[in-house]
Amino acid sequence: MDFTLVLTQAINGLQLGILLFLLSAGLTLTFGIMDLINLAHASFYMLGAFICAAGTLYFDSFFIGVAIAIVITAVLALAVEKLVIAHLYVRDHLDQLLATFGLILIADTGVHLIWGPAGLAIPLPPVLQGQISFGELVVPVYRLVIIAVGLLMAAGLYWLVNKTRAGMLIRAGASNRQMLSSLGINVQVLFSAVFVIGAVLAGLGGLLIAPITEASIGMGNDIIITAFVVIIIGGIGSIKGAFVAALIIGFIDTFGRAFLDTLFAFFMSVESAETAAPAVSAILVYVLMALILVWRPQGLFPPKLR
Amino acid sequence: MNKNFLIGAALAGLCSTPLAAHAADIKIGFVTTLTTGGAVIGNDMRDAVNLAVEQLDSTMGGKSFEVLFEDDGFKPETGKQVTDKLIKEDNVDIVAGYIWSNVLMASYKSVTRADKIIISANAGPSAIAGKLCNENFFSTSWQNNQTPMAMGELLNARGVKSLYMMAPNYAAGKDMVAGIERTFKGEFVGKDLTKWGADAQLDFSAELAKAKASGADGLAVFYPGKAGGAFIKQYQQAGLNDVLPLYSVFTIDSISLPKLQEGKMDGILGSETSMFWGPDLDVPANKAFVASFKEKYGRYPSHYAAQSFDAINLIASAADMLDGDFSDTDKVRDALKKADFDSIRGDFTYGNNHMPIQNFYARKVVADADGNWTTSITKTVLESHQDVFAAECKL
Amino acid sequence: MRSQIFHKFGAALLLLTLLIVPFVMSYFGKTFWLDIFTRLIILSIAASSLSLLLSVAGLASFGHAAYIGLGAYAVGIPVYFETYGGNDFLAGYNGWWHLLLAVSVCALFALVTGAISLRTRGVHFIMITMAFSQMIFYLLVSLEEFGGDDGLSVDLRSEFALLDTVVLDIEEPWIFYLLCYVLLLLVLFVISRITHSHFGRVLNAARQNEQRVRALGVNPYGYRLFAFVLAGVIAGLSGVLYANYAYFVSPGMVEWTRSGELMFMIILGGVTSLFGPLIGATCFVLLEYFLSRWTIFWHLPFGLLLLGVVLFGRGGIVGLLTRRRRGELEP
Amino acid sequence: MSVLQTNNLTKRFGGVVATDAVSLSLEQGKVHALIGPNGAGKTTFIAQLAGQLMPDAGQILLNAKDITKLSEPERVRAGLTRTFQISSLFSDFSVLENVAFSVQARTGHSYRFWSKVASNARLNATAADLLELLGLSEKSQEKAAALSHGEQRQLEIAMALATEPKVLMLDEPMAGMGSEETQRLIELLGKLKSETTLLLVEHDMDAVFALADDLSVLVNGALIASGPAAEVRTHPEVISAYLDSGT
Repeated sequence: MDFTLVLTQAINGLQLGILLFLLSAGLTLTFGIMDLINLAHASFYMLGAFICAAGTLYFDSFFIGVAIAIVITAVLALAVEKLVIAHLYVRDHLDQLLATFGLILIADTGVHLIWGPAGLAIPLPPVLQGQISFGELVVPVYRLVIIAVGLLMAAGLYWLVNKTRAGMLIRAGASNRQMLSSLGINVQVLFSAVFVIGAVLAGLGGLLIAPITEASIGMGNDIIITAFVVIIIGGIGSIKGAFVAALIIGFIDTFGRAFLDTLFAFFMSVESAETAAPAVSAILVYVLMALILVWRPQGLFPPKLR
Repeated sequence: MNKNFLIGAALAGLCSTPLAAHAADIKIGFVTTLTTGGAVIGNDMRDAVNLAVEQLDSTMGGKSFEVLFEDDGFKPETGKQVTDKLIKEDNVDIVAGYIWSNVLMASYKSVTRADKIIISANAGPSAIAGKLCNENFFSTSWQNNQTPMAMGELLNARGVKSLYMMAPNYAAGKDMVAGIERTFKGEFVGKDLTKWGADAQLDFSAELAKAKASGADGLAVFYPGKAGGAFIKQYQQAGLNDVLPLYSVFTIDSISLPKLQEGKMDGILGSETSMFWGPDLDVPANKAFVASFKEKYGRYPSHYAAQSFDAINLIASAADMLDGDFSDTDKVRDALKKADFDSIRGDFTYGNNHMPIQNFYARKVVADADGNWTTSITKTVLESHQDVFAAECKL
Repeated sequence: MRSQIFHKFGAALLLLTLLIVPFVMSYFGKTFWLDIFTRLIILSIAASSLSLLLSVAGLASFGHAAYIGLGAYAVGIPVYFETYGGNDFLAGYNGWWHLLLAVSVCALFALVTGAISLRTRGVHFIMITMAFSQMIFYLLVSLEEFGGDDGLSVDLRSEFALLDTVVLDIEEPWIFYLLCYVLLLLVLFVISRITHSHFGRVLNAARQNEQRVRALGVNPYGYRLFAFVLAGVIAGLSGVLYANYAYFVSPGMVEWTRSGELMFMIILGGVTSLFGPLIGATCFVLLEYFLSRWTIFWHLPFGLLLLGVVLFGRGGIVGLLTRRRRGELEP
Repeated sequence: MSVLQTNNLTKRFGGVVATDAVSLSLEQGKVHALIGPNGAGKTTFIAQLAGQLMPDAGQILLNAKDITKLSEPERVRAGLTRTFQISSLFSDFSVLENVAFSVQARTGHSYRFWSKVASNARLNATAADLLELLGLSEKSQEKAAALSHGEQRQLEIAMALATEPKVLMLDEPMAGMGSEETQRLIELLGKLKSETTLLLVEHDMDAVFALADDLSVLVNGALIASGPAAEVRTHPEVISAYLDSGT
């Protein structure tokens, strides 16, 4: 097997992992702290992409588009939190699933009404186009940008959660919810803040991938389930777990797609290998989750109890 | 009490309104995708149908007609449900439309079982052209394999010796791959079938990396709808346009080109594709169609639009022959089989399986006189071509 | 007591309506209503089977659509082989054969995945059941011979031979409807008996307080597993009916959103009532029908409704009705 | 004769030793009280006996049979039942159903799918007897959640008794009860000991001294004294470590 190819795929896997992490970080926090299953997280991923695309096309600048998208996503997230989500914290998981699925339908149709069904493409500024070569290895600059931004966000979150007072509260909340109110913390404000941070990270993920795949209706709905798999594998409420699991899933998915058919071709016909491989690589992620749940029901890095 | 009464009244209202509106003599059902990303195609088809209705002044064979649009939601099951509804509730005379092979496969029996005619304005799966062919099925498009077979010939003509192929993992995708394999004489160095459907794969980085590493002379792809745009961007971003020339079928069309132009994807200028039709095809009916479409909607029609436009005109030709009487399906079938109308592709005939026997052309992506990107026909690749599955059809 | 009588009366009225309306509508030439109601009944069977897990046992299985898919393919594959040749062992139009296949495959799948899933709790259970149904989804996608992604047409409906001579002609839509209707009654009856049996009480108790059930000497695992298998088998039955109804099977039947829809039906109807899933499925199907006729953007009002039901309509429709009754009885 | 016996039972949570090599023996037909300050590890100890927690080391014997490896339900079926410090009921069930289910749990498997359990006369009659015994007859049709705190404590015991335990472990049964209710419960438990051996964890010293035949004192996870109640209460270490500060 070609080493350069493996390396290229590793970078692709890393990029997918980073993206999954941006989506999962907010999901795992809202889940861990507020005990909220939020499918509508997918909608912020989509909205981030669409708002960024609209901003980019209007102002003819990707960077302005990004700035606008982050601000508007945050405002929208705050509004949704106040209007809907805040009423769901005390409900059981089923109610949350249904209500946030309703939000997805509303967001998808809303986007269709505003921007039409076609989706929006985001033109990249020349700085971010082009490739960098490391010897044999040629990598599009923009993919490196995604990876860099994602790592930066991961580092930022690490700092926020582990080195600040707010982070202390977040960690406390993730392992023991009652403790927060007994500490006299304004739980409402903390919840809103966590929700908005999570939504903005998801939006950031969406707008980062959009220049590659375009912003399209329901783009988050496909990846949100994978993001849930990530937080289950990583351990609900754990940023570190989400990061590790996102990278694992990113690599498994990418390498599965890239090399599984070659692997299968050793012991079945090329024809069957070509059709079986995509299905099997899609299943791999779920098999991994099932195995981990059986082996460690709390995931790889559950937040420490008490 | 009051509340219940209101709900009852509201339900009754919902029941009756749509029914009261149907007063035309001839009803045509048109199933396409109006929601999800696939709606890009569906809207183009609907626009073309509406243009045809307008040009016919809602009359065919001396009778008034109307077209009832239904949304398949990009799902075979939904497509089947709305087809059933058109047949059983709206009592349409003919059903047309169908972008996706899988939606068509799920739905066509609902129509043929009721002994009505179904006209595909796009999908052309191999099964329905061959083994499962049905006398009540007609197509105004092509059999899935034909366009890629033309592509295979084009690749031979361009001297491509080794080829990498990518297509989505569904019926049409596999048909496309099979089509190229039938005619391409060089070597296949790799092939990827990617995930398709509601959660289709849109990040092709892994596959493009493989394609590049394969050292092929050319890359042949099939990515209809929104996946096409995504694919082209990544192709360009990966800097492949200098290394690995792109040959595409149903990927670059009038729907994706404006967006690609907006996104400054100039790497695709000059890339080639194969098709039974092109906006600049020199046929009077086509010139008129493209001009009126551009005038009404301010953009080039896609082949989806052209096929839908043809579908309505095909039906109109049958209505003219039968004085608008669609009650006898045998007569309707015979009339349709003549294909006696001014098609946007020029004259063509129907084979035994009711698939058109027609020419296929090579098209190149160029900028037109106004600077808008479009495609231009460069050569005829296949002449009066009949699909290979016609031999398997027992009609 | 009075509200219980009201409940029974309402249920009887609903069942009667379901029996009469499609025939009245067909009589007036609206034969499509028979289709709508057939679908509604089949989905009610599936939702009822899920409610045995969700409402009685408190197990939020998010992969219930997998069983509908398996049941449907248990019809699709034998019919395909019979029509186009191939595997002689599986091939056949015999409905009893389809049922046997569906029941055994669903029971086996439920037994294996249930044994694993039931080791987990809460959201982990939700996710692992979803994971297993995703595996079935991708498995069906990879079955290229049976159409892969595109699914498989079912050319002829199953043949149900009663005795030696009489064959139930379910190609006839109204006979098929009556078959589905009778099966729904049967399923509701069975679920009702089970809910109120010794077995059902264990499930119910374990939902309320698992710790105490164990402290009283009962390990709920086996009971839950049995319920899981039973619910899977009933959902498989609905899958057999669905394939016959649609003349079509596809992996799309197993998508996670379909499992979500089943849950929605139960919650919309009300989790505390035996007839909740039936009411929920009825509303769901009719809403989908009327809203989608009204606008292609029907997901917007539908989504708002979902939000509304969850935020304001606790206890679903049954909850709304009985609450109002109670209000009238106790001024 | 010893009914329930532990040998060097040990449980650690990280660095903290919650149960420190406890060896305890319960005599047939006696009330054995286990006392100790808050956080001494009483509930952890009970949880290990009941099988909710698995000990890191040591042995549990019930009627000389090793039950250390048995699961919680298996231990109950072997005759070792517990009650909970915070009432653990089925809140949607009626009071009668709570007890009837507990009877059902004892009377073999419940893979019976058809007959209506609510109209099973045998279960209901046994349950009604137990409610009578605990003075809850009048409340039998109420939802368990609607009972007062004291009534819930009584229901808690009725449910445990329904399993017909050989050894009954009561985790602070009197907690939060009024003095009248406490008095009645003391009487009841006194009557029970002819059939059932009791392990009583309790803070109410009056109740302990009224009932206990034997007494063990747990401090920081370790047993500092164990023996006949009269002897242990005069044990100097116990007085200094616990009884002094406790009362």
